[in-house]
Amino acid sequence: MRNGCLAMQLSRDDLLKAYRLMRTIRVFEERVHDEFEAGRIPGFVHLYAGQEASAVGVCLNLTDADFIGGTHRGHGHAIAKGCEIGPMMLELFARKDGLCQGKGGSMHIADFDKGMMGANSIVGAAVPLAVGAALASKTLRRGSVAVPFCGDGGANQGGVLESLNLASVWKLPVVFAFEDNGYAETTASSWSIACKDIVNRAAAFGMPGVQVDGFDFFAVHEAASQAIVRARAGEGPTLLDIKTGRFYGHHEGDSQTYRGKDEVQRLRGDKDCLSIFRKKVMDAALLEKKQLDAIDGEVEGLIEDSVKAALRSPAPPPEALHQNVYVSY
Amino acid sequence: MRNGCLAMQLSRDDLLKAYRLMRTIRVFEERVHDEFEAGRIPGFVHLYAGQEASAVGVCLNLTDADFIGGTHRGHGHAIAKGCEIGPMMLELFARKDGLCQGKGGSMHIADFDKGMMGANSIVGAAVPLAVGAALASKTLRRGSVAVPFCGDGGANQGGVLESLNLASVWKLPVVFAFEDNGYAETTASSWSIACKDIVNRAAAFGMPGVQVDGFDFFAVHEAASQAIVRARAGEGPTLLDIKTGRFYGHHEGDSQTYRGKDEVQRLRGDKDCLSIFRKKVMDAALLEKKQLDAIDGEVEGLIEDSVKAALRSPAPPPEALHQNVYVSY
Amino acid sequence: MARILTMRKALSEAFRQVMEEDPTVIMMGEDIAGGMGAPGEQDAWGGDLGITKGLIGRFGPERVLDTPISETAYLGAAVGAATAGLRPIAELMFVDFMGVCFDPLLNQAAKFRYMFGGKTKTPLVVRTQIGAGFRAGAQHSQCLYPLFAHIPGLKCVIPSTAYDAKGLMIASVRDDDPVIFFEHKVLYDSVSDEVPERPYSIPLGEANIVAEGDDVTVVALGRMVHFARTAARQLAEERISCEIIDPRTISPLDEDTILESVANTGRLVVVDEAYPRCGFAADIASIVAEKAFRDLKAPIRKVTPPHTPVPFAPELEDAWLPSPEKIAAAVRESVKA
Amino acid sequence: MARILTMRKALSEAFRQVMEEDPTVIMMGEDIAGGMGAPGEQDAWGGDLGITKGLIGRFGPERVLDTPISETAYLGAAVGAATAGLRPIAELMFVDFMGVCFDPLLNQAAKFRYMFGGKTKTPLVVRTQIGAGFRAGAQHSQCLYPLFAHIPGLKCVIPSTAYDAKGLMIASVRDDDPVIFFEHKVLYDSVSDEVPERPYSIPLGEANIVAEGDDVTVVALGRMVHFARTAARQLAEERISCEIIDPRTISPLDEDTILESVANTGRLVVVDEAYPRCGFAADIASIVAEKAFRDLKAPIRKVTPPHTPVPFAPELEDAWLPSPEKIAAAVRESVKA
Ligand SMILES: Cc1ncc(C[n+]2csc(CCOP(=O)(O)OP(=O)(O)O)c2C)c(N)n1
Ligand SMILES: Cc1ncc(C[n+]2csc(CCOP(=O)(O)OP(=O)(O)O)c2C)c(N)n1
Ligand SMILES: [Mg+2]
Ligand SMILES: [Mg+2]
Repeated sequence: MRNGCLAMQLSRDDLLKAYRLMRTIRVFEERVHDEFEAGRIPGFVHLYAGQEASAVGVCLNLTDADFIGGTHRGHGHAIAKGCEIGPMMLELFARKDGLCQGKGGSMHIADFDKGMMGANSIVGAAVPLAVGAALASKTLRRGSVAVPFCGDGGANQGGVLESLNLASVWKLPVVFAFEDNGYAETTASSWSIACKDIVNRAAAFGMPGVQVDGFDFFAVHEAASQAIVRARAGEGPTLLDIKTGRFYGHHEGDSQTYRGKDEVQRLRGDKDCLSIFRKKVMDAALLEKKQLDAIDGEVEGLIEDSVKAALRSPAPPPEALHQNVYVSY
Repeated sequence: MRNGCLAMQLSRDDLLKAYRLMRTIRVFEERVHDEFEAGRIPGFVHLYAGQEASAVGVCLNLTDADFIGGTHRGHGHAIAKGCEIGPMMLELFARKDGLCQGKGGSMHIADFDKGMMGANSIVGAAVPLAVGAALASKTLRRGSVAVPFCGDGGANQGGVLESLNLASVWKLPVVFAFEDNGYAETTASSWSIACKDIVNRAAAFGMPGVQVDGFDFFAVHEAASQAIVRARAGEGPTLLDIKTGRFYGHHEGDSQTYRGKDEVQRLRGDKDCLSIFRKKVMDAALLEKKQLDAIDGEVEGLIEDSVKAALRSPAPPPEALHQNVYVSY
Repeated sequence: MARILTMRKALSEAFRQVMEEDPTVIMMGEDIAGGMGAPGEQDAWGGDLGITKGLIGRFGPERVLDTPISETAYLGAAVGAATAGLRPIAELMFVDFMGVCFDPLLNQAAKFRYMFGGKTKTPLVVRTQIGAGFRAGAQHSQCLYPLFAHIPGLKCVIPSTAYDAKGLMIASVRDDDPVIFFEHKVLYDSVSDEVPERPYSIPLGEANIVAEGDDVTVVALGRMVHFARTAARQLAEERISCEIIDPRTISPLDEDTILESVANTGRLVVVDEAYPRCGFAADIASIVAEKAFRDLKAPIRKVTPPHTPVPFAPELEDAWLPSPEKIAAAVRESVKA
Repeated sequence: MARILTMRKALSEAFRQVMEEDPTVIMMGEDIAGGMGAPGEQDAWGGDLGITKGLIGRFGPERVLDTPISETAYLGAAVGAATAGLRPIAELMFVDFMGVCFDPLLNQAAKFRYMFGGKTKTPLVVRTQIGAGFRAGAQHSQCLYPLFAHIPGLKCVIPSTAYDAKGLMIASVRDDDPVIFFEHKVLYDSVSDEVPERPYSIPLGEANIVAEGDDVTVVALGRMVHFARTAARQLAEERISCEIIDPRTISPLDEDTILESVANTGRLVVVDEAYPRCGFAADIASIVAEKAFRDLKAPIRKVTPPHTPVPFAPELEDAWLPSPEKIAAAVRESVKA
């Protein structure tokens, strides 16, 4: 498993940006947890808290011209890729001005202008979609890359496995970011993945595979950076096996009895990517505590405002029911 | 690549049986080729000639209680698994007394009493079906195994890749027999399989993989035998990567311009599994030429008779149109 | 004394009873027990809505099999196992996921018996959740049963009551054909009625006359049966009497009961939650327009969602669904016409 | 002078022209060129029936992409590419293979525009072979377009002539929605008619009145249009005049043309090669039974195959299919009723 060598080519601005994004995801998710419990968010909700270093470590290497494909656990991917918090929160609250006009919801947040191809509630479905975005990039010589995110459970889905092969055969600029958070719903990845680790599948599809500590932003960032450079250079796809863990249940409402005693507590204690990040950058004197604390405060305010706005905003109008099913008619 | 160590535990009867089956497939296919050209066989036909050592090498290890799943190129699998030639030929000719009453045809020959779960014209579809037969065997403690056959093209199908994982997770008595004949239609397997060989996929799904020379009956038989013993012992699935080649086009009517100059001629010359078998058993003085020749003669007669019967036989009656779509009603 | 169960409980009881009566019945699906390989509790979920909870404890992991997320592989395996001596009940968590695994049903299970000249049977039940109402969005709220009913060789069952759910499930498991069993997610806990304790079966292909009436025949399925009853109560006050027919199975379909009712009422309203085009409402309407045309006194009315995906926002999802009000309006139009 | 082309040639010409006019149009599919990685000829097949032959030579391997047998991956990639600036034409060799790859169409392409609040368009064409007649058996002879027409968000095109095939293909490629384009395998070479050389497009959602007539409206698609014309010629001798309508696209559907015709004739026969239950014939029948009921003078007749898989034996396959004789019989019954 690859550990992150600290800092590398990252500027202080980058570090601040990374921390802000990770903190934004964390606070967003914790607030969504509360709002869901309070009955103010409808539908199915899957929280990304705990996995922030994965989405941010990958996406900090990308621009708006690059694409990512998300999963049902998609808030983190969306935020890391630059989707705006306000419209995202409005979307979760099913409001007219939500990022998808209230017609998508938590599992279907998309923003193509930011290269976010959508959270997706069909496990594995975003993987071939992102392969297609990479194909478009190659055909149109855009120099951009595509990163499909996929869980450990999704790693057993046929369309995902096919996509690994296809991206290799077509030599596309894709980085497959598998997030192994230990579970697919209640099912342990050690049980459902018949080989030892997802990384062991890379060779079967003719590409390099790299396993990384997904709690360490620097580890993820470095591995992703190398894979993305390789992809941009036209050298084909890479598989990342990012070992991570979720702080909440599979979805909101999950009693999580399948998890080990203290498992979540230990995760939150020892494996909090935010604490790990803070410690690393402060120990290395790259950032100061007060800079980090200031971000924490700003993020709290941002999320608070977004919820307030959501509570005030109108539902979609009745005519939205019939709009946008086809381009015309 | 594993080569066959001659003979092993095979009795002379076994050797005669193996030769008879391989020769039967060969003559069957050559005759079907002619009958198709003459316009007497309707539909799509894919010939197995050239690959006989694969089906027979595997199936000689099986009994009627074991299952196989076939492909669109399924005549060889069916014959090797013990389906009767007469009803098979009737089926190809679309006759009432065909193995499937004339309602299946070349791509859908099945005989569940013989453990032949059907040729299948959906690439890869038989693989999960056979996994299910293995599950039934395990659940009912029958001690039987299941062998899905699948081409190199089928090895890129999602359902096939999923099945490898599932069989491992459930630790089922399955032997995955991949027949890499170099092409999926016109597409070279060296292009479509992004890793070097199909055998390199075994590790990705937590099972042993063995590559064998598919022109050598003994190589196939030995590898299959070991895998089947392992499966029967409850030790889980194995992947076989059988390197072989077809003597005819993808389907009848294929101009085969994508193949190398003399490629087929060289195959027929150097890689004819029947010649190789004859040479081996005669060199080792296990069988005599006249025994082999006698079989050749008998097989010719058998095939000739089956065609004559087919030409005389009636088509299915009109009422068959409505029969057997549901068990009742 | 009446034994009132929810549809959830009725189904759980059916599963227990069919597994007790026949050792070849097995179950499979994602997290139908839960906790495989995990450090904590086994049988942690019993399916994502808890419907199969307790079965693994009773019947063991050889008969209650959790699966990886590999629907093609395990549904295909269920089909294969059905031809090899088992009677699998396979769960597809949401019908919306058929997109990743239709082939084992479309081209395999559905066609085996016919294509192989009667050589095999495929006693398989695939059970799956359908329906809108949970604000689950476009990919978790569909009905899609018309896609299965279109395929010859598949039987399609859609229960509307706890009593029917149990009896139809038992019949489906005992049936020698592949049956797709559609469970409306809203009904699991919202519906309860009298359910006998003993195992009983309801024949596939027999409609239920939910309410007798003379003015209009209303055909509805699943959750829509309840909406139709609400509408009928309202209409009764307006002296319009509805005969409500729940076909319960749409393939095979009990045409006779529908045609006889229309012969009496002369009017037909079909209510359905599936998309309208090439859907169930169209199917019933076309059968009546062909076979009972002379009985009809008014245009056939269909009450379905608009031809759009299911929207997420509660206000839109509610507007998308048929409602008792829309049904009542259609009935009134039919009576006036 | 009339330029007569087969449907095969008309489609090939359409592909060349759309790829010339728009550099973002790409093609993908299994062996659509052929010979990838093989020692012999490249572009060895040009698709399994040769329809796409020559394109890779003209447009290069970056715009004409052969694929491994991985329909989910490459159709999913086509959908993704469509949201990212390309206009892919993806071939699914036979519609029967939808079972392994329905999700990218069912839950992705069809729903994006709606579910994302209009945020993206998905200009994609999936072309696929349909139909019986080749003795190809149960898994290679289906129509299945009702399954796609049932899904809101997908457009469905089924041409019956060479002229229509070219114009509808060009329109489909230029369209900003996902279009499924169904090509009847029997028609490629059996149909030829006048086709202008210039690129032209036929709007999706406009029916074609194939023949005008007063006694009965006959609605038919694809190969069935030709059967209907044969029947109509026979019926003309019996002084029964048929108006034959070919909707050409079933989603969107030109209801008005059908309803106007029925308003004139008062009689409807729908002919379809797809399975009957929840099928296209049912769909049209139900629309007319709802919206033109008062115009109808006789029961609606449907002429479809029986609800069974497609049998292999030629005698059975021919009996399975609708035929001019069956159509004529249905029309006679309609006129007599
Ligand atoms: C095709 C499909 N199968 C099953 C599901 C139900 N489901 C939703 S999330 C999930 C688990 C996914 O696990 P994983 O890929 O590890 O992602 P994680 O939830 O851990 O982020 C399942 C089974 C689905 N949505 N789509
Ligand atoms: C799902 C599916 N995709 C595509 C096809 C069309 N097709 C039939 S055979 C074939 C090639 C199969 O190649 P391989 O698996 O190597 O088997 P071989 O023909 O070499 O025996 C293709 C693409 C099909 N029948 N089913
Ligand atoms: Mg996971
Ligand atoms: Mg091959």
